[in-house]
Amino acid sequence: MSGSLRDTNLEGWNRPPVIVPDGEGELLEVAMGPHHPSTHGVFRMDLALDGERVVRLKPVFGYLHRNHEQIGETVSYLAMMPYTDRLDYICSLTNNWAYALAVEKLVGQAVPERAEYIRVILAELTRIVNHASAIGFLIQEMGASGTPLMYAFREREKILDLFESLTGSRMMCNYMRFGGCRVDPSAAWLDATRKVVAGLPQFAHEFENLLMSNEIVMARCQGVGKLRPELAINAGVTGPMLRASGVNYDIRKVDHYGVYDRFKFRVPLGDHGDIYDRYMVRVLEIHESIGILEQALKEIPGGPVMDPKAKIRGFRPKPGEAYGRIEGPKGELGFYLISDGGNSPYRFRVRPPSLINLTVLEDMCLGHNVADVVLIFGSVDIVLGEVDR
Amino acid sequence: MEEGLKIELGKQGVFVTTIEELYNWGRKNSVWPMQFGLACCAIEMIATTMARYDLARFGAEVFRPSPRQADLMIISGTVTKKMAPQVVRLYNQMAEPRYVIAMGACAISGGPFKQGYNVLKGIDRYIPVDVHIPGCPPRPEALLQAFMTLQKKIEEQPLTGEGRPRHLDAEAQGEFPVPVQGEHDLEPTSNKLVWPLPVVIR
Amino acid sequence: MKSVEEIKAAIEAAVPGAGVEIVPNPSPSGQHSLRLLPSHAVAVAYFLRDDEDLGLDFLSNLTGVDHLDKEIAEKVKVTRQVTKTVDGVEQTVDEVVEETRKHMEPGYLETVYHLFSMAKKHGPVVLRMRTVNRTDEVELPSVTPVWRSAEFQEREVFDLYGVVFTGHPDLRRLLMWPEFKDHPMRRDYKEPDDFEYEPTPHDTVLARAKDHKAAVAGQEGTGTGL
Amino acid sequence: MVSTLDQIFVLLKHWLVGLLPSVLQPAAGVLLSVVAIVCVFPALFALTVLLERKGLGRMQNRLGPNRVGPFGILQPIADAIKSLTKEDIVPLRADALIHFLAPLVLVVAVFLEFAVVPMGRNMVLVDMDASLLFFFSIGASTELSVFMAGWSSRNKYSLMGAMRAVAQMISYEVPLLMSSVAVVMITGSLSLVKIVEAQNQYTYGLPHWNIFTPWGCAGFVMFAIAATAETNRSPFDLPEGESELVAGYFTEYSGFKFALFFLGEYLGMFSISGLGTALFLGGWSAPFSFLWWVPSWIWFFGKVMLSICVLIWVRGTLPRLRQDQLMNFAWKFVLPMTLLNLVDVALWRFLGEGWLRWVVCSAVMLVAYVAAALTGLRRDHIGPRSYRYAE
Repeated sequence: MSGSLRDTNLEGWNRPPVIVPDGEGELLEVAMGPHHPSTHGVFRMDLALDGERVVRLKPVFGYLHRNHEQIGETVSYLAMMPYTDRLDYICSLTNNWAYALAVEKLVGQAVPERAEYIRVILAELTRIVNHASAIGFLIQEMGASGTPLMYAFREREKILDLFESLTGSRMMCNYMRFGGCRVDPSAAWLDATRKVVAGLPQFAHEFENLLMSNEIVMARCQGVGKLRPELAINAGVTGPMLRASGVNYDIRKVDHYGVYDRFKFRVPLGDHGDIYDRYMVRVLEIHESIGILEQALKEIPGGPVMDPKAKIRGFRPKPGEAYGRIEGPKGELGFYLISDGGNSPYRFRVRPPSLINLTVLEDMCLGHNVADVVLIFGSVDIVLGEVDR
Repeated sequence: MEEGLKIELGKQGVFVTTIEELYNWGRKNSVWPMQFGLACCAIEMIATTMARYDLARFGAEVFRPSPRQADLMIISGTVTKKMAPQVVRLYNQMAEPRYVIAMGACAISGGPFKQGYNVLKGIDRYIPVDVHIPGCPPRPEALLQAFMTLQKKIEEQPLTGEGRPRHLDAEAQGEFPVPVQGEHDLEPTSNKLVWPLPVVIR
Repeated sequence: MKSVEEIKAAIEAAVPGAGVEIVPNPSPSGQHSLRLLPSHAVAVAYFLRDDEDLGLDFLSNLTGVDHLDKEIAEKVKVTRQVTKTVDGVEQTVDEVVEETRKHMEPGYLETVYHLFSMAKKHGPVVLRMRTVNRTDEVELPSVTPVWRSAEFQEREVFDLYGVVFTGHPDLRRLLMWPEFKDHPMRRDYKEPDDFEYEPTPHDTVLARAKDHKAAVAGQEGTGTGL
Repeated sequence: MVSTLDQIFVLLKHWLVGLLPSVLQPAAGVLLSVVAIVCVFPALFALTVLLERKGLGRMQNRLGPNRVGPFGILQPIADAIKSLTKEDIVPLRADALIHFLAPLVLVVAVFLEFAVVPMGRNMVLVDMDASLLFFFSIGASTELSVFMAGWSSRNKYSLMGAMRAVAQMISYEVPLLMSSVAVVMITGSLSLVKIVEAQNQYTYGLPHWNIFTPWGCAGFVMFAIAATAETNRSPFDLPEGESELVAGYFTEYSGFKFALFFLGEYLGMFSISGLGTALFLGGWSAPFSFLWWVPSWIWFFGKVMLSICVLIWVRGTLPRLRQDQLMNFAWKFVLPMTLLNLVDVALWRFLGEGWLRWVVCSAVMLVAYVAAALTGLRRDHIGPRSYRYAE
């Protein structure tokens, strides 16, 4: 565990380094975004370039600021659930879970065992979808004409079919409820899921091979965009990006939320904290997720999926507050709720992993090439809906 | 064009009509979208180009990142007030003939985020939209349907007279005013020429 | 993991005059919080991060909360001297009268911090801080030098709530455009009149549409309708 | 009969020219060849674009264009109609003249390259003694056009794309030349026609193509790498790297001018494939002596299309390199290897006929490449990694 803060005595140790440009010429100032092929949406970086080297980088946010927090304070608790789908629109089900968890903490609501298993299954499927498309996008950004992305989306479609047959929607599932899940999956659905999960290891190995044996991928990713563990912790970086820097912190293991303590799985850690480690950690996490899925699908108990005592109509929590968090595919996704006894929260706050992981973007990019900036940015794995909310 | 009219025109000059058909056929079958994603719908847009749905069948997989070379702008997602000037600017940068598909509820009207202070209530306030697709997000099939609708629309466009495409109309507006981000809101809040306030009689 | 009371004691031992106050949380989550004085907050933050036992090296969440000016009506028992005629004789008698008094409790902006420890794997420890009022004295010390993760979140709170963080290296608006003047997450923020036709308006939308109609009629007198 | 078929285009040309008065005949002959080139290669371009889109589609588990005409064959025509009629935008601040000239310079230069490429027996527009030199000197002007495009657009992405392109193309011009010089050393002529004829011999029915020698094989690989970089194809497509520079040097081009750039890029691929074919793959000669009866031009175009297919395949699979890696690769690997190739060729000639030169030359190349691969990877600390787990 390298979480020590050994150089904290130095003033400004956690600030971005200062890069002095060579020569005397003018710096080329480029606004990368908000419309740029590889900013994953409408993100903007104001770069100052010395030749191709990045001397200054200022991220500009807000191009997709959709006022989730304000809407959360005006609509009822339940009506906010579909909005959480649209936060991180690649993994809507983990967002559902995080929000449901926060509300359940706020009101002290228990969840039936079967519902917990279903949540785990759906969350791990979502994690696979997210990681696979993240890797696909990486190689797309390296200029491989989208072939790996096609293969990632091929698996994604299989999983989305499962989501659709269970929840009725491909992307915006709106599935979890306070105290359980909306519908009970049929045995046929579970069988279909088992079949899809049985095909996943082959796909994961395919992606692992792609990263492990391609010299160009290795040459471009290894040693680029390094992040020190001390800085990663101090900057609040979470998720695969943190673990690639070698910090063992997985909220599934730390908080034991849901029924994660019943499953055997390991947390892969990287030693270098560069782009390559971030992607390899994701690939290895896909393997672990498949393991969790196999266990969960084997052990899933019967019973109700909704706590019969759960209140649905006229849901008014007592005054108080709660912060609930889960290990989303991108990092720690938290919801902070203050209730004043009304039917909508007094304060609704999303702790977005994507935004906070971007804190260190400048530190990682300075001194590298423009081409590296695209990859480093991609390796943070963000979704703009969550960054700007 | 209907058959009888075609024969009638053929007596006067069959050449014009064939040019029109050939031209529209060319435009229709080579609509290159701009590589431009805004929000959730962008993921479905990507899914549409992927193996299962394959937009490439219509000759439209050439996603050009530069607006100069693109024919179609798919507004795939929520347009915020911070982003709206950039969207209009991108539209201005596109070369004629250009088309716009408003994909999803947000692009049409602000969708579920309509009540938000930073959400533009429909991109058709500033630029003309050719096809609207409802849905949140629309399925890839819906985007394909919209695409085919657009193709039909292009095919049926006469090159002269009323209803001719904007780029063949010398008086039509070519550049659309880019809204300015003011102290409280966008200024102006809509382009009156494109989006007149609806008059509803009750 | 120490309890909130123990943390309070530890802080007070380490930072004299810190003035920590426990804010109880009645909900089942039981996440009680500690209110810090802005003047000592940064010292406390350094202590919490670097302390051996606590080791709260991870600031997970930082957010603002807006509390409006509240009109508090309370019933007060007041003793008054009343002149009464008792048995034909005028006497001055003390009488207890119940009376509702109203006073304005000034609103304030609050920031909330959720701290965890990655090294010790415990948390959350919740901290809060208050500004003096909502209008002019809205300064709070920045914790960005202590935890880098506060950098963007403080900018966001500055943008949406208008809390000015002193000592922040680069305090600009995060989400809204730089020309924007308001703080939209404040509870008294009024949106610009951004009319949108709806076929079936109801509740607040209807009210807003009516406002809009009145405003437009006053300006132009044209028949733009609902 | 066989030789008639082989020479059908030559005979056709002579017949057509013979119809004219003798004063006009030389000029008409040249003009006819030019027209043929100007018609054939753009048609081939259309076919290749379709092949690329369908081929990439197949690699990616999808169908590719299939709605326009049977199997989508008319897709390029629709694209052409659209591109030619699309509005042409010249940015307000751009240098209008140079902005206009850049695509023209590219296309003209690329067409000129075809003048010296032998496309079949007796099928070459100009059979000059220094045709290889001519090819490279004309090829250098494509760099000029790219730079003109990037500079005149007044767009930052265009400028960066142009600077990348110039650096890359100049760097790879050197190994391209060096690997060709090896062939010149063996043949003793700069004329592409003579180079092809020298390879059109057979031993035991197998051809004397340069690629089937140790130095030729290595030289061909180096030539292929340099040629890919020279034509800005993936994995060396940095000047137009979509994910970084939007569209590189032609970001600001629309409509017809963009179509010209597109055309120029593909014609460049054809011409450089034609050169590679002539230098290493025996030009128009048949791969086996018993196939002598197949017309020579079929072999030439077959080989060119085969190399184009390989380029498409590479594009569909490989990600691109970074600028500094690209430069390192050119100057620290490709160039030394082509220089070594020259030494190897010299050895090959010096040792004369016999098995000894096969053994010696193969050993030299093998040792060099293995050593380079090992040291190169070790120096950069690049390789697969192992990962640890926390329970």
